[in-house]
Amino acid sequence: MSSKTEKHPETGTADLSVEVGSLQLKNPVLAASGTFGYGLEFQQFFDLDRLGGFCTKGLSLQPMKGAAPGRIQETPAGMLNAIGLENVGVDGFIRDKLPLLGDCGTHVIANVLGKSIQEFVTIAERLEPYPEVSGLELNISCPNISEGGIHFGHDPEMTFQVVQAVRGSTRKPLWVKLSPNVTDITVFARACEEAGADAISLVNTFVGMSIDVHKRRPMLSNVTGGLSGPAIRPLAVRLVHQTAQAVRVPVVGIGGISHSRDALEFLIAGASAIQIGTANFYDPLVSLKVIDGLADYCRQQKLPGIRHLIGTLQIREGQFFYT
Amino acid sequence: MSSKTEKHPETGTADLSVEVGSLQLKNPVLAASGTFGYGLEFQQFFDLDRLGGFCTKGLSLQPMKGAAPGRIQETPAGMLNAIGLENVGVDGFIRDKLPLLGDCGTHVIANVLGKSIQEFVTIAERLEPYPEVSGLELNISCPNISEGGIHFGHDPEMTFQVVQAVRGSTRKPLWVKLSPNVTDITVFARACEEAGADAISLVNTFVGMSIDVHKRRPMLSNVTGGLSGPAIRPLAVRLVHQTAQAVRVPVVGIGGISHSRDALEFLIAGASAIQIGTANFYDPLVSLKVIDGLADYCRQQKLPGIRHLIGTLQIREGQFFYT
Amino acid sequence: MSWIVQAPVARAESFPGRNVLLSVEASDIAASTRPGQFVMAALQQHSSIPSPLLKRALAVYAIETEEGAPSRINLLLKVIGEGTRQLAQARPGDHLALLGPLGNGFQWEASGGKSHLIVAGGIGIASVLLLAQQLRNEGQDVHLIYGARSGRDLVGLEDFQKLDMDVITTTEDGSQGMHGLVTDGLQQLWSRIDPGTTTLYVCGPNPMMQAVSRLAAERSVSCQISVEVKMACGFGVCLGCSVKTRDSYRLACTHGPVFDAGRFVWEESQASFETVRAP
Amino acid sequence: MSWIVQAPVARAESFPGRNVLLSVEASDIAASTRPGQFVMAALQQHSSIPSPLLKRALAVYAIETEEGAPSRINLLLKVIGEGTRQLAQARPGDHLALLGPLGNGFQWEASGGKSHLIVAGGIGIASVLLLAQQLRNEGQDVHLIYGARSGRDLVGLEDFQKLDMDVITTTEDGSQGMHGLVTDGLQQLWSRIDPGTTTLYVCGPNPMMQAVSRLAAERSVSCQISVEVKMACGFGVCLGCSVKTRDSYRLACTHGPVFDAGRFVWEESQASFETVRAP
Ligand SMILES: Cc1cc2nc3c(=O)[nH]c(=O)nc-3n(C[C@H](O)[C@H](O)[C@H](O)COP(=O)(O)OP(=O)(O)OC[C@H]3O[C@@H](n4cnc5c(N)ncnc54)[C@H](O)[C@@H]3O)c2cc1C
Ligand SMILES: Cc1cc2nc3c(=O)[nH]c(=O)nc-3n(C[C@H](O)[C@H](O)[C@H](O)COP(=O)(O)OP(=O)(O)OC[C@H]3O[C@@H](n4cnc5c(N)ncnc54)[C@H](O)[C@@H]3O)c2cc1C
Ligand SMILES: Cc1cc2nc3c(=O)[nH]c(=O)nc-3n(C[C@H](O)[C@H](O)[C@H](O)COP(=O)(O)O)c2cc1C
Ligand SMILES: Cc1cc2nc3c(=O)[nH]c(=O)nc-3n(C[C@H](O)[C@H](O)[C@H](O)COP(=O)(O)O)c2cc1C
Ligand code: FES
Ligand code: FES
Repeated sequence: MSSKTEKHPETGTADLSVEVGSLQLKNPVLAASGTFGYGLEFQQFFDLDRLGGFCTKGLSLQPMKGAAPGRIQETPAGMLNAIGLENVGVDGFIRDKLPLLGDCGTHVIANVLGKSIQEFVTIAERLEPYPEVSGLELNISCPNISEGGIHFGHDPEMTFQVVQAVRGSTRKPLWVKLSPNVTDITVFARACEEAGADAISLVNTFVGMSIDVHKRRPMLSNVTGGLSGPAIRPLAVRLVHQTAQAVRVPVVGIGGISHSRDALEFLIAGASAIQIGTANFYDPLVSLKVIDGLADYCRQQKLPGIRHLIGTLQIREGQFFYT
Repeated sequence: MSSKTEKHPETGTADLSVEVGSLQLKNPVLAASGTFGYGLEFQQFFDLDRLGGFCTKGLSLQPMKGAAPGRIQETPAGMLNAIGLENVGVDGFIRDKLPLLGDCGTHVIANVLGKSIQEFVTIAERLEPYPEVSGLELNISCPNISEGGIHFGHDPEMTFQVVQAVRGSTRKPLWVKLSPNVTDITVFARACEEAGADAISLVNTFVGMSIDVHKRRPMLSNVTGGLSGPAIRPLAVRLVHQTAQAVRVPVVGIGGISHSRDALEFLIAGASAIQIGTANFYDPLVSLKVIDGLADYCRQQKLPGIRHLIGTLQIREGQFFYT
Repeated sequence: MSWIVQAPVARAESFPGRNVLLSVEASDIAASTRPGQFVMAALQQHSSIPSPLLKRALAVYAIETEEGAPSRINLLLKVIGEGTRQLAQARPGDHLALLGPLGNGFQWEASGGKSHLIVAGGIGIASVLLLAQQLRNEGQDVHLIYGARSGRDLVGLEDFQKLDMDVITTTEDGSQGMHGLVTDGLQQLWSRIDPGTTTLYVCGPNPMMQAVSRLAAERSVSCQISVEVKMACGFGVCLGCSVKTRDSYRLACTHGPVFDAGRFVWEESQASFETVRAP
Repeated sequence: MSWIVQAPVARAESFPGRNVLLSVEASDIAASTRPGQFVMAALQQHSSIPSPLLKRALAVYAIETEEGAPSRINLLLKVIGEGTRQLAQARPGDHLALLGPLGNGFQWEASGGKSHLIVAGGIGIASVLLLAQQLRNEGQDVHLIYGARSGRDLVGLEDFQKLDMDVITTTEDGSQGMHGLVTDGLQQLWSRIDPGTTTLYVCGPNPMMQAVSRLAAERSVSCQISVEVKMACGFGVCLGCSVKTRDSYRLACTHGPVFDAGRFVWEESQASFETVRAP
């Protein structure tokens, strides 16, 4: 964390700080994995110390070249992606990216992905010595690779095992990012909690598909891809709310956030912090706008701090619920 | 079926007829349940005989007054609804609506909903004597009521039992409409097939939620609601494709269709027919436009008939698949 | 019978308080609209999926004639959120996608000897001009009490003044007319009215409509309210716009938007419309 | 270094063949764009969520100066689908949300004695004017072969003719210039070129670029292609725009959009861009 926290008087009057487990964030706004590169790409646009934090592109043990071309497709208020987890690998990240980030003044959360429990553990161990990495986010929910990823995320027992194993090999805050493509998300969230996770990040993308009707071929080389963007926000808000009711560990809300109002929905639903993904593509300054919007809201609503908003959704008695 | 089939020369040159099991449709475009009233409301806009068919609002054994006000909320490229299945009841439908429909020249599919297996059976029996009702669509997937509905749709064994029971009490074509809010849709589709369903309709709405950030209250009185509209199309196309691979009975594709291009995606993915829902609200003429667009496509692509398009998605070898 | 039309925008005027008046060519709708009815409207866009997705309900504010025949409808709107912001962008030459006329309008007796009290708050004024015009055409006794935050927000006032009727204005900041709320304006007439022969017609923010309804109930004055509810379709198929009356749930689009205030259950109807108007 | 700007539209001109030229005030971008670079662009909308959601990549076609300083960039676009249809609606006074300049442009040696052959198909012309201007400024030998379906589609032709350079046009319907494809036009020069001192710069539909690349490879002529790929971000973070080169996958937005044709693997890159241009 940097000493630059007090630099921005326009948000300075509202206390936006939150805690995600033991991690103190200057504000609840992080950039989501896979939409913010390794942070460096955004330094041309703003000072990273404005953010509560950011999650790196998913790091695997070996560098991955990713899926064949035909990786993205726009959809109504959203997009499908099947990047296939192209990344520089954990060692490449440590060697080539981390030094460049320097003291960037915000939390760097390493999003990690293994093909086996052992790989997850090894990646965590490699990152352990670097204090610049504030925490880990286990991606057990990527729909776009055949091994690892969603295989863990769709089996509560596997979920438990991988989280427990990594928990045993890192002292850093451990977040687990869940797949929304399941019948009951709370089963997985509880498995993570029991295995010692410090927070649950959700959601990752929803599995979808788009077809070129002239060629009668899938738009994506991977056939299916993950849907993200504003389109999924109502689904994500519901899953975050449901999960926040089911576990005691904090929830980090993700899915279709592009405005402070969207972020507020997640916080009120029970998220302790939020991540912005797809919106970074079409508006690289979106995070700053959301942060400013949260500060405005605090002032308007005379909230002593944004943390007082978390989980304050009022539900009247007799209202139906998760039927 | 009416004799008016040949009335529209502009689509007449392309053969749009399809079969859903034993049911012959003049074109693959139906209106989806809950978005087309009992058909009567649309007669002021066009002749119902233009359609391949339509599904009635879900019919319960007793009339239902529905959920408390606060039933809909717009979302990016979609909407949430929690109508709570307000409907006139099966007897009210037979008494007050069916006579008014008269010989409307298209297939009327009765969407039905019971709170128990016995209720489903009773409703089917009440409709059995009426030849004006071409088929039944069992709604075992409504996310907005606490009994029945999704309780059946989230348990493969219950799904099997309810379909088998209704199968034993009707000779009409029997479609089953599935919930998309499950980890593996194919388990449910196969249960329906084994129980004797003639077709699988999917998808119903995805469970979502929206929050009023000023009042910190749910936008919907029911707290959660079902997400529909263009936003969900990529998710629906994927589920239809996956299901069409898994069962031999026809699949009726639903979800976010508002253009002939969207309908084509579903047909290519493996749907034998499609239904249009939410788009009826913002463009009551959408079905006619989709039908015309399908005819244009057939001519442009020199297809002898739209049925030749069904399930023609080409997937290259080595492409990933439902990982 | 409702019409689906692509209506060319003939005129677009901006007024203070983020109010916009659109005049659109829609002769079929113009010829068949009764006071209190509305249309579902969206700006015709160039993308295949409209954004926002759903049309917005707008009262038919006025009807213009050409060579004696109804030809254009006027819509008066206040920019609140996505839908109205979109509509407010309309320029001459653009098209509105319209569906209408919709709903049941106000009800009144053509016979004389009655007194008609129209109470409008803010953009609620859009729903009551046709009513005032019709009543005045019939030579009836009409009063308008029109309240807004400030004088500059009293859009459309001249259209009523033209009708040679009694007009009381109230503003919250006292910049024009009475200083206070419409209920304060109403009090001024209240002692003089005959409950047996007077009808109230109310359109505006819910707290205001609720307050007026309560006053009317106290003296058993007949009172009609025109409510604003979120609507997806506007013609009775989505069942999304229900409100609670003493009889049962009712659809605001087909049974309403005008309801008998005495039979309206405010508490249970709130959720439908409390977020329609910005706070 | 790329700039994020809300750029006012100064001029919008329509041309036959659904082509539109937009001149927008963006001095930072104008001052720093090299030939072959592009911007990500969207029409500034009034809804909180843009529709379509993603910006579209557009080449910087030309740069206008004011009092000697670069002040405006010109974008030349052809309406294909949602994004370009939206952009084509831009009117003076509207704003474009721009991010740029982006990508690596064309590469050439400033030394003389070289021959530069620019080959453009259709709207591919938008990517090569700055290059031609720069080369002519340097006094180099430049030829353009420009093909389109029909003479009226040869948008921007005068801008090249102005540069006092050799221009060959081809049209598929024979309505202007040679009857045939750009490859036919190329054949005409082909026997006269010196493979050792000539460079080809190609932008257009993929089959055309592939055909030209093949010809170049046969005679070992150096050849650069500017490819069109679906892009979500344009600045290297989504990893969505990858194409295949002999080295590995490469991002079209940061490593490209200009690639060495000899190292480009067409077969595997297809899926990225085959649906960008309408069939
Ligand atoms: C019969 C009828 C007639 C009508 N006639 C007229 C008329 O003549 N003129 C007129 O101007 N209006 C009229 N209305 C109202 C009009 O239809 C619109 O509903 C209204 O103006 C708001 O729509 P909007 O799209 O502008 O706002 P919306 O986009 O629907 O937003 C409504 C409000 O909610 C806020 N909001 C959005 N998301 C959230 C969130 N998560 N938490 C908290 N707040 C949120 C928005 O910022 C905004 O303030 C009428 C309505 C009805 C039913
Ligand atoms: C570096 C670079 C520079 C560029 N420069 C320029 C330039 O200077 N000028 C220019 O005009 N363009 C340029 N382009 C191309 C431009 O960015 C757009 O991608 C292109 O014009 C199409 O975008 P669109 O939004 O109009 O179409 P899109 O909406 O993206 O649609 C593309 C096509 O797909 C079709 N389609 C949609 N859904 C389906 C489906 N399910 N099945 C089959 N077909 C479907 C659409 O109808 C359309 O024909 C450039 C691209 C790149 C990468
Ligand atoms: C192009 C792209 C790449 C992504 N890559 C990753 C990744 O490597 N690891 C991960 O956990 N999530 C990844 N995600 C998921 C996002 O972090 C986020 O969970 C999801 O997009 C939903 O948020 P949004 O709607 O704001 O985009 C990716 C998303 C996109 C769009
Ligand atoms: C307001 C509304 C009411 C609905 N009511 C029913 C219903 O009664 N029975 C049912 O099976 N599906 C119902 N549905 C689901 C639709 O039939 C359809 O499956 C879903 O909306 C997805 O399609 P769409 O995206 O085209 O709307 C309803 C949908 C909406 C939006
Ligand atoms: S708005 Fe759809 S039923 Fe009233
Ligand atoms: S467009 Fe996002 S990485 Fe190239």
